Amino acid sequence: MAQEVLRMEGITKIYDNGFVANKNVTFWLNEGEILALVGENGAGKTTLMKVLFGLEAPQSGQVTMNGAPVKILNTLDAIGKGIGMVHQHFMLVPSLTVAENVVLGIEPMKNGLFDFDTAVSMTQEVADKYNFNIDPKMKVADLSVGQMQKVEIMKVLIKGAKIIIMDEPTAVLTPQETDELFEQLILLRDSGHSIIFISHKLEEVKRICSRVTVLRHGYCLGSYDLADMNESDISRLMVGRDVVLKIEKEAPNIGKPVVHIKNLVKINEAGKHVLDDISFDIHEGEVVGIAGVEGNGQSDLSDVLSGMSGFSSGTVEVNGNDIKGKTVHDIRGMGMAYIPEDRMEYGCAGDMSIRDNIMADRFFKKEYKSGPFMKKKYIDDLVDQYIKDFEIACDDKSQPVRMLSGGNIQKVVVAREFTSGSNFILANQPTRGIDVGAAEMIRKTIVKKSREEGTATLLISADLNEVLECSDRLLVFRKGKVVAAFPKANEVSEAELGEYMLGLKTMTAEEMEGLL
Amino acid sequence: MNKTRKIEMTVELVRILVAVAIAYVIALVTLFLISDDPIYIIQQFVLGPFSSVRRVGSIINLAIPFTFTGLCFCFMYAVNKFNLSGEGIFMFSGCIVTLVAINLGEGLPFPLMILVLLIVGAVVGVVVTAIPAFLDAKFNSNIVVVSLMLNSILVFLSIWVLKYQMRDPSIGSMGSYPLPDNAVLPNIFGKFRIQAGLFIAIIAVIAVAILFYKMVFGYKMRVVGSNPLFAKACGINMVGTIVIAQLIGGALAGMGGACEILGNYDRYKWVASTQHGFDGLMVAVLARRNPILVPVAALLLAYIRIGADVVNSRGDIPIEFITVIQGIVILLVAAEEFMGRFKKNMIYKAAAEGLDKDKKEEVKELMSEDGEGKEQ
Amino acid sequence: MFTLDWFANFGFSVFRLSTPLIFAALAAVINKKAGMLNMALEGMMLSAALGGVVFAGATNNVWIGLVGAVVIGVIVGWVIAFANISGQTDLYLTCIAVNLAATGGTVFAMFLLTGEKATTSAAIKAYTLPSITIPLIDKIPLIGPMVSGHNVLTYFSFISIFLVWFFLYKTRLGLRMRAVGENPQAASSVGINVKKIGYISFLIAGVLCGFGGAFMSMGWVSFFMKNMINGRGYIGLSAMNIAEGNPIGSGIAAVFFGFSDALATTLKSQGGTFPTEFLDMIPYAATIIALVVISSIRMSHLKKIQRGGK
Amino acid sequence: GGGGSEEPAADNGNAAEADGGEEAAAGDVNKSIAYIVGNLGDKSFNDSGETGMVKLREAGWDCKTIEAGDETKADKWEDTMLDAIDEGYHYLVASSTYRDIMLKLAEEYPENQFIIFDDSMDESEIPDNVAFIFYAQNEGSYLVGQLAAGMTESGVVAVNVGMDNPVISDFVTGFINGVQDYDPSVKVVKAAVGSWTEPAKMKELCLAQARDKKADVFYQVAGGSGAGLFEACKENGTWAIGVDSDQYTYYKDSENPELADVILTSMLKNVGDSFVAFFDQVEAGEDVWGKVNSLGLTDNAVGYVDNEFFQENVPQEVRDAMAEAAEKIAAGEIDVKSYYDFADESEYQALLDSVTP
Ligand SMILES: Nc1ncnc2c1ncn2[C@@H]1O[C@H](COP(=O)(O)OP(=O)(O)OP(=O)(O)O)[C@@H](O)[C@H]1O
Ligand SMILES: Nc1ncnc2c1ncn2[C@@H]1O[C@H](COP(=O)(O)OP(=O)(O)OP(=O)(O)O)[C@@H](O)[C@H]1O
Ligand SMILES: [Mg+2]
Ligand SMILES: [Mg+2]
Repeated sequence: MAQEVLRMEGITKIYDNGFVANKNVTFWLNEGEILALVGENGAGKTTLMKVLFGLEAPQSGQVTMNGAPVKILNTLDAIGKGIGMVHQHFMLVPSLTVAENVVLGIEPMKNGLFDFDTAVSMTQEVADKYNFNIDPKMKVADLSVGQMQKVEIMKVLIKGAKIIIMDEPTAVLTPQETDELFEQLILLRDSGHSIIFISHKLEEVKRICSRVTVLRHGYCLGSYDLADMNESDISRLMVGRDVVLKIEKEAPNIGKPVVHIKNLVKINEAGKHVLDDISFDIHEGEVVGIAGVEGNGQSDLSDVLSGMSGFSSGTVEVNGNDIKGKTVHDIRGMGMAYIPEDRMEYGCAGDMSIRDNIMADRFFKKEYKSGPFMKKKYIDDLVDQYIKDFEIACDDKSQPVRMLSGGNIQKVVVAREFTSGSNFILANQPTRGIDVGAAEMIRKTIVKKSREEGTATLLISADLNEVLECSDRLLVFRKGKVVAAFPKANEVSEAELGEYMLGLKTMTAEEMEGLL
Repeated sequence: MNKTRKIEMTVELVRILVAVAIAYVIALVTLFLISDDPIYIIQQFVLGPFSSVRRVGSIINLAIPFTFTGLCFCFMYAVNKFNLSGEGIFMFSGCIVTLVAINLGEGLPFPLMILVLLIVGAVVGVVVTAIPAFLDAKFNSNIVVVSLMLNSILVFLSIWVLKYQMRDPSIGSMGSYPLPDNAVLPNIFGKFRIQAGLFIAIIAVIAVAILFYKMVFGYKMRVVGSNPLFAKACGINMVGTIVIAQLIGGALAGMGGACEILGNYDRYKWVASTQHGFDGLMVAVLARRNPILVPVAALLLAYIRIGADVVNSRGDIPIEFITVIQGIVILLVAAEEFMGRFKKNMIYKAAAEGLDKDKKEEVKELMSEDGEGKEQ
Repeated sequence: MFTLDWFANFGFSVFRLSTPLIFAALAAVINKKAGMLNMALEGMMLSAALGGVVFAGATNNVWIGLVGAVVIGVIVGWVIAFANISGQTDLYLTCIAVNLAATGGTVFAMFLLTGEKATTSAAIKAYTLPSITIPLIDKIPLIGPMVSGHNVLTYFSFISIFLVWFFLYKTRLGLRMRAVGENPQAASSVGINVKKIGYISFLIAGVLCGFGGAFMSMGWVSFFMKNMINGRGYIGLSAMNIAEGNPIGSGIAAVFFGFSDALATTLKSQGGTFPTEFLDMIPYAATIIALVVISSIRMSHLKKIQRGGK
Repeated sequence: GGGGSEEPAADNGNAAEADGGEEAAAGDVNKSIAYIVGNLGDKSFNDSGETGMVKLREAGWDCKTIEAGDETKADKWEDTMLDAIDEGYHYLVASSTYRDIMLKLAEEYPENQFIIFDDSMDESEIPDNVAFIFYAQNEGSYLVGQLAAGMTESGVVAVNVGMDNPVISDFVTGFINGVQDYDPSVKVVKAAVGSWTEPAKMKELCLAQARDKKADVFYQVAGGSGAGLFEACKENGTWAIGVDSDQYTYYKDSENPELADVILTSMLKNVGDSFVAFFDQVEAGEDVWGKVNSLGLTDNAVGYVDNEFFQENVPQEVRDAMAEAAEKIAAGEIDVKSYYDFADESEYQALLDSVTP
């Protein structure tokens, strides 16, 4: 049996609001293994890792490393003990250079001053060693998301971590980039590093991990050898029931165009063409998927369509109305519903109740108010109904949204947008980082709405499996342009899609004729 | 969760009491060093405000301006804009209200006159707040800086108006012509000598509370303040909401200035800022930005101030000492972390108890579902 | 009237008026870079101004007075840091409470020490930090009399602009401070003690305010008077804000306010009956106008880029 | 003068006594005075009143000094005075600033008696339990105006005030009148610092006046800001004139005697002495109530300091001129212009304009 390098025994973590995120969790890691840590949203994975990395103090529990009990009081302790963590959300300082970000905390010094040149060469060294192609002198703000992820990993590697925690590192990567990352993880594993890998993509877990530890509702259900399990076994453990990973859908019943985009150009504040002459339509009853490496214009398209930002030239029409110069309010009035990319930032107000969050896009409508006052009773009943319909797990409708788990917050967002009565749904990363159970429900609803109610849907997602499963028509974005279009999404392979996303292949205008 | 909320509220209350107690202990220790009769001083500080009917009235009287500016800052906090113009407005609106009152003279009958003057005060507030609010919305100019600078400008502008537009040359000190009788808010409740502005303040609190929690605009404002990006994504008119909320806040500060002048003064004579704006900021924070709690916080602050006055007139301690004590009280009451450990431990204990209780059932339940999961 | 001499003299006045504003602006810069808006510069400088006079008077040494001012500035900075960082008190509230407490506290302390309640001008021996004549340069017409012969702190304030810049952009602590200011979670995730950096930024701000306060009571005039900072802290804060926290830009903005103040003083000194109140408004109005002009330039620049920027 | 640090101590002792023996104080109605003052420590007006209280205490009066705070605390002034009345103080003494409240309370408390100093009012309207004390600051200022005009070499003198208000304008009016009567060609620059606590700006202002207008004699009526004027004079080698109390002696006896070496003299406004004199009259049963007790040069309520430094530095002819003017004013031969005689502000403005260099 392999040498055990780390053991967390009986960890209980209670947050300041009284929420118990880890309940007497016991967890161990062997030398030279890649261990998967899985669980639904809010199961407590990140929390457990934060405890390990010294970011949160547990109420009880003991950590042992190489058989000796240790105390990890803060991140400095953790780093000193050879633990590194790649966080679920980027932990970068955008205005600093790559090198400065990478050496932050262990800055090289010369004559008592920060030595930038040495920092650059140190960074270059790590980049060369692990085959990361990145310029250390670039500003982090100018990097693509994939590159940022690499910087995060370099930050951990440069500190010589022996235990590496990776909290959903692949959520923003293309399949090719993921492959690249996995190669490096295997390299690291073989050179004696131990890796904790957190992911909601069970296929990945299956691919590179040898063992899996499952958390649910803060409890640890135990560790299992992956050799004996398939993906649905894992998801059953996580969710407590069988989960359908494939979505059955009938052929779309396509109607008239709802959204019409013609020669759309957007230039951002830095003067870059983030949307470069885009044209396509979205019709009634169909789901159009957009794939692409993050930062290639998908978010900008979603911003333009939702009215969150303006555009430089071209025409965009929603149900026949030009949206040039229109506000979000106007565009919503034309029939748009919008599931934003970052739910905590754009999708909800954390401190407000579920009820208040659901009302946010419609409170001004006649049926919800009498004079300048809100119709409390009417709204309460309605929200109760939505909570039931969308299976939102909560105490009651007046619970602040921030107290819900990630997946349930997303359900609140979805409940609002899907009941807004719109015939165009703009869904940007609707299931990012939420667990299979909730994701399944959301995907099914998207398809159901298009089939039963004839909604036009634009689905932007970094999860290729998702775009492939849900879309009828599929477009690929690269550098602000549409570089490929496929009539039937479920006939495309992930690998082929990846080639277009990375710019290895591009379709000509003729090839895409009639698909836009 | 409800258990947690209960703990939080209890701790909050205990904390305010402990904070005040600590400040008084500090005061006592200091007084032992510098005063001949520290016990007497402390007694005056703590009990003095209640020693006569008139002093109790003074607390309430002083709480009136605090309530207005406190409400003003509730609006600023609600939309997350640190528009500090409430400070300057209070003084300037008092000035303009006096100017209008003098010029209107005895023309209007009493209640109507007051109404007109309150509106004037509110309008002054709206116009003044509009400047930083607009510059912020339009040019993204830092609202804190603009409003602070504006406050300084308003001080000089008020002095100018006083000096050149309404100064009463027949009195030795700097002061405007006296307010006409029909513009004076009378004292009410006999010996309490509370000014009738109290009613206006009460109405303002109720109106603001309804606006915040029952009306569409209040809802809109809370969404915008709670998460502006979310509000934008929902199509809420951000700029409009933010600006209007500030204007309402400004109007309240303006009415506060009007009530203060009409209720407590015979003529306008401010030549320096009253600091009631900053007092209002403190009140809003102490009230946890909740308009319903504003009167309570205003009374607390007024109580401390009146205590200070009593000490000042009764004892041998210079009045400035109290500003230090007051600073300590405010910092302790507002410090989230003060007694935070105590609160957290209570929460942890409650949560851990809950955990122990349902542990067995829950684990059993979980395990039965995953019957086939084999632990290594 | 507008002779070479006049200009030299006016310029001299601008530098002197700018000195406390520069210190305040730089203190605000340090806090801003660590992610905090320090509205308590006023209280910090006021306390330091009294501290300097008291220490100098007690030890009969002006340099110990200067150290005393800095120490008091640092202590007040620490109080703010403690309340805000360790006590989690709202920063705006902390700063306002500290300003209020400093206004009364300085008078109270002065009363305990001297029995006076307005000024130390009679009760404590006055000391002034020396002025420096710069050899050679003082011979140059116009420039000489303008830049030579200033108080040592005036020179130091200008040097401080570069020291602060150097600190922020060339030292490890500066790098960490900027990282903390921009993304505290990121900084803490690599083992940087965010709280400690916050404390350090307030302590450095305390040092700078210490110099600013000392200049007021031991440079410009030679005694302490209640409320003697009179809004200079807020103007320093505005200077920082106009330059968005850039130390060099903040220094320039501070000098601009020094200039508008000198202009107002000159206009006042002409006598006559133009309402003084409007002259008193000049520095404040100039701040607002400068802020608006600069932000609108910034915005129209952005808009131009987005429109297609050909 | 230099006993600044002792005054409050004396106050302390007495205040504690008063609190201890409230009953006694109430019993001895006719001997208890409450002096309501904004803030002590201004080393001029307010403190001068306090010295009067100290003297009265020595004379057996029960005097209590209460600091009521500046104008922004005005909503609490009435309470402060009511507190004093409730505590049994019979006489209330307060300056023009408190006039309205004093008059109002005079009506409500006819048993008590109220003294409003530094102010005047139409005598027919003054209630029987109120007395006004009015100082002819214009007369004192007239004399130092003569001094300034006599001492200037450049032909420009300055009068710098803290903030403008009627009393201050009366100072300025008298000063200008004195300067012009001495030598009509001498010009006067008048400026307001904008604050009573801005010595730094005052210093800057004086330096600018010396630079741009060549002013070389500076008269300050600026409270705390005034010290900045003395510093500027020290730096520039120009002369200064103090106000309210003998500021030469005050600084000469202080820790910073060198600051005194620019102060030729001070225009005196003997508030404290006037209190003593007033209560002497009260004790003597003279008729002081219901009227304005105007105090000028003749009553020694205003004047200037004639000390060694003054004699050393001021030429005989100037001193003679001042003495002569004083006599003439006393004799009624010179009628010093007063701000209170102006019909409106514009007349004052015209006066200022006429002397601006
Ligand atoms: N700072 C916090 N304060 C209070 N509760 C928190 C905090 N952070 C997390 N929680 C709660 O703890 C639970 C577990 O969170 P955690 O981040 O560990 O989940 P996770 O397993 O990482 O979920 P995900 O798959 O979404 O990343 C969440 O449901 C949340 O309600
Ligand atoms: N201060 C807090 N108070 C209460 N709950 C919190 C707090 N901070 C975070 N949470 C909750 O903890 C959960 C876990 O936080 P985390 O940052 O790991 O996001 P997440 O749920 O993992 O999101 P994702 O869907 O991106 O995986 C969040 O869903 C959030 O609701
Ligand atoms: Mg997580
Ligand atoms: Mg997650």
